[in-house]
Amino acid sequence: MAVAKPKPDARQDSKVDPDLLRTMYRHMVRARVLDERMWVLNRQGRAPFVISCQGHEAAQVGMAMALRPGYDWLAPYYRDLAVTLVIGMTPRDHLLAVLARAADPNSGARQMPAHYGCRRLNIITGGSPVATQVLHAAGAALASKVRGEDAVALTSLGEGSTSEGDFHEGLNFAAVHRLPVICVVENNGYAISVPWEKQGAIKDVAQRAQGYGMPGVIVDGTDVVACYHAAVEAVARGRRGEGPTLIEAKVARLTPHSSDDDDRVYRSREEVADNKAHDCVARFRLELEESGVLAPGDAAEIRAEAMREVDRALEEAEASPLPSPESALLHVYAEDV
Amino acid sequence: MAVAKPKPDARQDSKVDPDLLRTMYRHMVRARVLDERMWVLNRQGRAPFVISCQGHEAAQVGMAMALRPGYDWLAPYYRDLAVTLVIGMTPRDHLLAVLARAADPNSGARQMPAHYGCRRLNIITGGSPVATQVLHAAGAALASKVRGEDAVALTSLGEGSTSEGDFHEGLNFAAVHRLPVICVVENNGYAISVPWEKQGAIKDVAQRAQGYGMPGVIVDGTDVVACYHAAVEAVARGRRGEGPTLIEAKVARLTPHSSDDDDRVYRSREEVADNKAHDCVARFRLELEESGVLAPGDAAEIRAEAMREVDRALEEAEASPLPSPESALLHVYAEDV
Amino acid sequence: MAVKTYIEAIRDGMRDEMRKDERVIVLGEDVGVKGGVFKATEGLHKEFGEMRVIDTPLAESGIVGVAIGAAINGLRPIAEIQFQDFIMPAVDQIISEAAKIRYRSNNDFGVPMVVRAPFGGGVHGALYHSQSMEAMFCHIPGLKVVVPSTPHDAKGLLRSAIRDPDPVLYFEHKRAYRLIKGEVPEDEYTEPLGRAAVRRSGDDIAIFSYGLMVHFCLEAAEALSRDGFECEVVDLRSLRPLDRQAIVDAAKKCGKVLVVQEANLAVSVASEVAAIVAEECFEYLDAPVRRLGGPEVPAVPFSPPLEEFYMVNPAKVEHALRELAAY
Amino acid sequence: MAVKTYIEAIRDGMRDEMRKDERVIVLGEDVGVKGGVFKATEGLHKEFGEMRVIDTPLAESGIVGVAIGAAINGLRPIAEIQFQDFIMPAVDQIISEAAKIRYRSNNDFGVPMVVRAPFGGGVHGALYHSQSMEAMFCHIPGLKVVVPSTPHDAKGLLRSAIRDPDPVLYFEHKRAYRLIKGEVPEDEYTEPLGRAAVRRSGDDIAIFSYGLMVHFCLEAAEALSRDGFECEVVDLRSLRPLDRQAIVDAAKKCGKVLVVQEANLAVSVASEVAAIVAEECFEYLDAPVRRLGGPEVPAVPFSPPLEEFYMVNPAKVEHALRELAAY
Ligand SMILES: Cc1ncc(C[n+]2csc(CCOP(=O)(O)OP(=O)(O)O)c2C)c(N)n1
Ligand SMILES: Cc1ncc(C[n+]2csc(CCOP(=O)(O)OP(=O)(O)O)c2C)c(N)n1
Ligand SMILES: [Mg+2]
Ligand SMILES: [Mg+2]
Repeated sequence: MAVAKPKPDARQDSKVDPDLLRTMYRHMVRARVLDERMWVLNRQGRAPFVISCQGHEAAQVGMAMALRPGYDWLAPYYRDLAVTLVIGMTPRDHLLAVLARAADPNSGARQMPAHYGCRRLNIITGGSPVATQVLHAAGAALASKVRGEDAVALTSLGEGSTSEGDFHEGLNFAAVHRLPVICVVENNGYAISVPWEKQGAIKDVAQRAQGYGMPGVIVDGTDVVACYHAAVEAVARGRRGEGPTLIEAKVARLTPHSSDDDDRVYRSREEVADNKAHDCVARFRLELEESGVLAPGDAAEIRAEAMREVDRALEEAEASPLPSPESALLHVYAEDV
Repeated sequence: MAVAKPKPDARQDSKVDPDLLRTMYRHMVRARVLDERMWVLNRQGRAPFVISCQGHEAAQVGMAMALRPGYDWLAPYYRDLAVTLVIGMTPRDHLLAVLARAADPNSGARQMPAHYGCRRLNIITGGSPVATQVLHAAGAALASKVRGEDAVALTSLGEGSTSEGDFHEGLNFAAVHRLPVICVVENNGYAISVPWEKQGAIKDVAQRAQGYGMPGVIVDGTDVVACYHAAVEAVARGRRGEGPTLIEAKVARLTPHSSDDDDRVYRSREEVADNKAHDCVARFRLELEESGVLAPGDAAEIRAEAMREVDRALEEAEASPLPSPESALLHVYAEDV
Repeated sequence: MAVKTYIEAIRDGMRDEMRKDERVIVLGEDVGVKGGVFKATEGLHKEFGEMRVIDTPLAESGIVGVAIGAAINGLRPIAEIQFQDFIMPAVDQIISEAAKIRYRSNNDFGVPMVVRAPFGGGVHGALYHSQSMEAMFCHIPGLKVVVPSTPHDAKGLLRSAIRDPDPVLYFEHKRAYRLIKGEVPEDEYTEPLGRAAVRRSGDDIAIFSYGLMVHFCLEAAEALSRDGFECEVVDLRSLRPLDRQAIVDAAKKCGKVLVVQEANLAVSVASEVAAIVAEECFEYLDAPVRRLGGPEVPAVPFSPPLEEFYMVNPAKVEHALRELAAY
Repeated sequence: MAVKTYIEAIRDGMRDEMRKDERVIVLGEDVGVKGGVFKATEGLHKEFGEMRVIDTPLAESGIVGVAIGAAINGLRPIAEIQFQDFIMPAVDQIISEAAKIRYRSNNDFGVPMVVRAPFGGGVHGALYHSQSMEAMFCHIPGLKVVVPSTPHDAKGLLRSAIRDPDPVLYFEHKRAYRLIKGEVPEDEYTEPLGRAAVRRSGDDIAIFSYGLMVHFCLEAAEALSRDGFECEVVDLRSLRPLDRQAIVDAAKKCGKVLVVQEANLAVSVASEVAAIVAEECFEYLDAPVRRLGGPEVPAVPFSPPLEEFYMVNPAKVEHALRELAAY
């Protein structure tokens, strides 16, 4: 159960098909472009609230691509924009939420943006209380197991949220019942303003796995391929009925906690600049261009394509109506129609 | 932070004064005799509820004797009869509770027996919900630290109760703030009927310590001297400001869960017999007689003395009045007098 | 018809539904080999195996949270909380999650889950094995709360709860488990959620109650009947939603109202019933709406004189009725 | 007198008490360097240091449980729950522990702790940053629940809460933080727990409310005053215990009663107020007791048309008052 450090040769020994690499890059760029657009809308006063995946894209895309969309289950958290895009949600879906339109598939604009959910894609609706979803993932995995299916359930949360009792109860239950749960901790070092040192007296979140008897894997969350490999292994383990895995992805939060936060009071500009210098999207682009997976101009075209998609999505979202006031009364119970 | 196995030479390298050994034995016998008497009262229909420390005495006496009564803090659980006796409560105190008399110092007979509490001795009142007391111990330790005192807080619970979120939140808080908390898990292998394998996918409860960044120590909970040494070390660590320690004491539950439980449906008679064969009180008596710490006849006299004390205590408790009905309305708030 | 105890009816209800629908599972502390501390799940582990009757770790938020996830992924979990007193660690999963999942997902997801828990005092259970904590859940939109008072309803309401597409809290009075017996049909009947039942009719005083207290109310009503006062006894059964119509009808018919519950009164089910009557029956009332419940202390104390003082009993109900009758 | 905002008064109250009594500490998520997500604790970390202003791990049961232990060992903790919506994981520590510790120990122990939490909607906070969850705590003997509506009361009631020997839940309306301003005395005044305050006197309709809603009620009362209807506006302030006398006096004086709250009505504070009036003012009432609150849906939805539909506002209060006046 020792914490598995990422193999230095991870990149070499992993023959990843160039098309797959390009797809990964496309997903990361798409998420980044969409996320950036949401901030623009916020600054323009057209979106009251934005919370960002910027800096987490590599981890999110790598993990999500190890899953079978619509078959495996997800209980993500508010930063997982890129996860939802990989699984099949669209920029339009999320811009509908950001603009609080009735057609928002996550919640019909009942929840704040970034509270993801989509029955069709087995993305379990999330609320705001952190860590509760870890138990929902365990329950979903239990149901699959009871039916004899080999679907896995991936849940994610921030490192700060591992301090909650539900994290403990969820991983413990999953371990005792050897459930196919993959718990991804996206460790960006902060819970709003509270640094990791004030959340746990351990160096790595992955160490928490040892209290539950499951592997605790640490990956460089800015390395999409490493994240992908870690998830593929955890998913395979789950499908084989060997139980859950905790994966800690070390990432950087490139923005303040949310559009309501000002991080200047609690972290230095140097730190923020340093994070930006290690931006996972830029890093992956460089790697792909060096290795020739991306030809000159490809990256620019991929970004332009994402821009066009987001532009279209925004137009559609803006043209879409707000919910009617009385609809606030619907769907408290199944019989309310 | 590897789990520290008890040193085989633990007994040798620990020069324990014979008087101290005799005191330990006296405490164990006193608790056992009192506990047995409570079961008699229950069978006679004079005590509606009994929950037992039988099989846990060595762990409880060893741990409690490492503390400074009235200075250090305790947040014990319902099995800790022997702990409370070592710290300064009396058989009379507990028989008043068992017989639901107004003079019960734990709760004025408002709670079931075995819900310990005594302000004078810094034994924090306990309710029935398990594991909540771990947080109270952390809070008490925090207060001592804020005032610059070197008092420690010892809390105990069963292995099953480590599945609760409050266990996680309590140890994590204590570790982050390097609080002088000693958390003793009395692992008797069962949570009522549920065996340890269904509580955790790990061999030893002590492993949970690794998720918090604190030492996780395993001791033979039927070896009072080993428990004493483990606690002395943890207490010293706490007083030095080096933070909390988790101690797992492997014990045997010699009775059913409580007087309401029938354990025949979930554990074999062989297992029960085997546990009785390794009774910690009998074992310690043998050791002390072999090593000459107890002379022939001493043990019998110690038991007789305990019997006399319990007889007296029972007479006094029975002579003591029940609470008046209207007193049920008192002490909801401080101003109710 | 077979005569069953209240707890037998609950056990039968679970067994029947588990035989009929393999999506139904039971999970909780000691529900497996031991069959539960009250034996409510006795025999289920043997018949359905440990895949469907699951001894969980000792963690209530975990039990309910896992049940929610399992329900979302197609099962029909029955989560047992060993004592209602110990539901508190699960309140976040019940109120923040289960109750809000349909609403927050705009009807995309639902949580067909039942949470069973024994409540109530009079069993020497003291502060933490005697509470009646239904009130806080009855405030929460998205939850349904049911409390049966007879073996017939225990089975019929449990069937409906298990088949309901939304989360239902099903609270069982632990003192009724073996005390209350009654006829239970063999057939696959159900009792609807959301409907009260008139247990006795009269037109002098309307009594609203639920759980074990219904039986105390009937006893007291008989005593008054001997003096010619006829009470209507309405068993609320469903505490969320309340059967507003049944409450208003009985209150208007009688003009005098007594609400009886075991729990303390402040901000409780009795408060809501009294408020409904005050709002909707103003012109029909001949006396102030009267509430009878436990005292405003944290819970039922252990020592017999204290417990007796705390508990509502038939004599206290009768006393309250006579005061109302004399008004 | 200095004019302060509601949140400034709260911050000043904490700072003053911390200067006066070194047993007072503050703990919670982001309360330290950041000064809280609403800045309620801004400056405290700098002035009192991290021993007394503690950024805790992200764990609400932990925050409250640690505060209980610290209070038992001589401190006077102020625990901040970042949003009242997130108090749910701490319900077991609040209800099973804090509320019962004095009673269960027969007065041997007490828990002098304050739990502060921002509540209320109208801030685009959606389901989990808008709730008004006071009702469930107001049912619980052993707890005190306070909701200030003015800067003056915010400081005076907070002082009393910090000095109180028992656990006090102190709920702050987050929309009032910067919206509501008022004069706050420089001296060390306190406001008593358990007492309502009459904000406007009249004898046609008695309005009972608390928190931000009190201001909406006053606005609506002015509108009716122009037509010659004078409303008495009673700010409940203390939701547990309720000021029974103040409620009965105003209800008897006016004969018509409207209870206004932001939360949904079922089994709520408004239910209890209505029940008290129905019990004690029967012969004085000229109309049914009326309640106005949020709809029976799980929480405040996000999209502006939905949020607006959900929220109580002065116009809705005025409409309810005119109906009552016309009765
Ligand atoms: C139970 C609960 N408590 C508090 C909050 C408020 N809150 C929202 S996000 C957050 C910090 C989460 O930090 P982390 O888990 O590290 O995730 P990150 O945002 O850094 O990705 C807090 C305290 C909440 N949403 N739920
Ligand atoms: C929160 C909570 N849930 C359930 C219970 C019921 N209960 C009382 S003791 C117990 C088992 C505890 O087992 P363990 O922690 O191993 O302690 P042991 O009794 O074996 O010493 C249970 C489930 C409780 N008291 N509190
Ligand atoms: Mg983080
Ligand atoms: Mg045990």
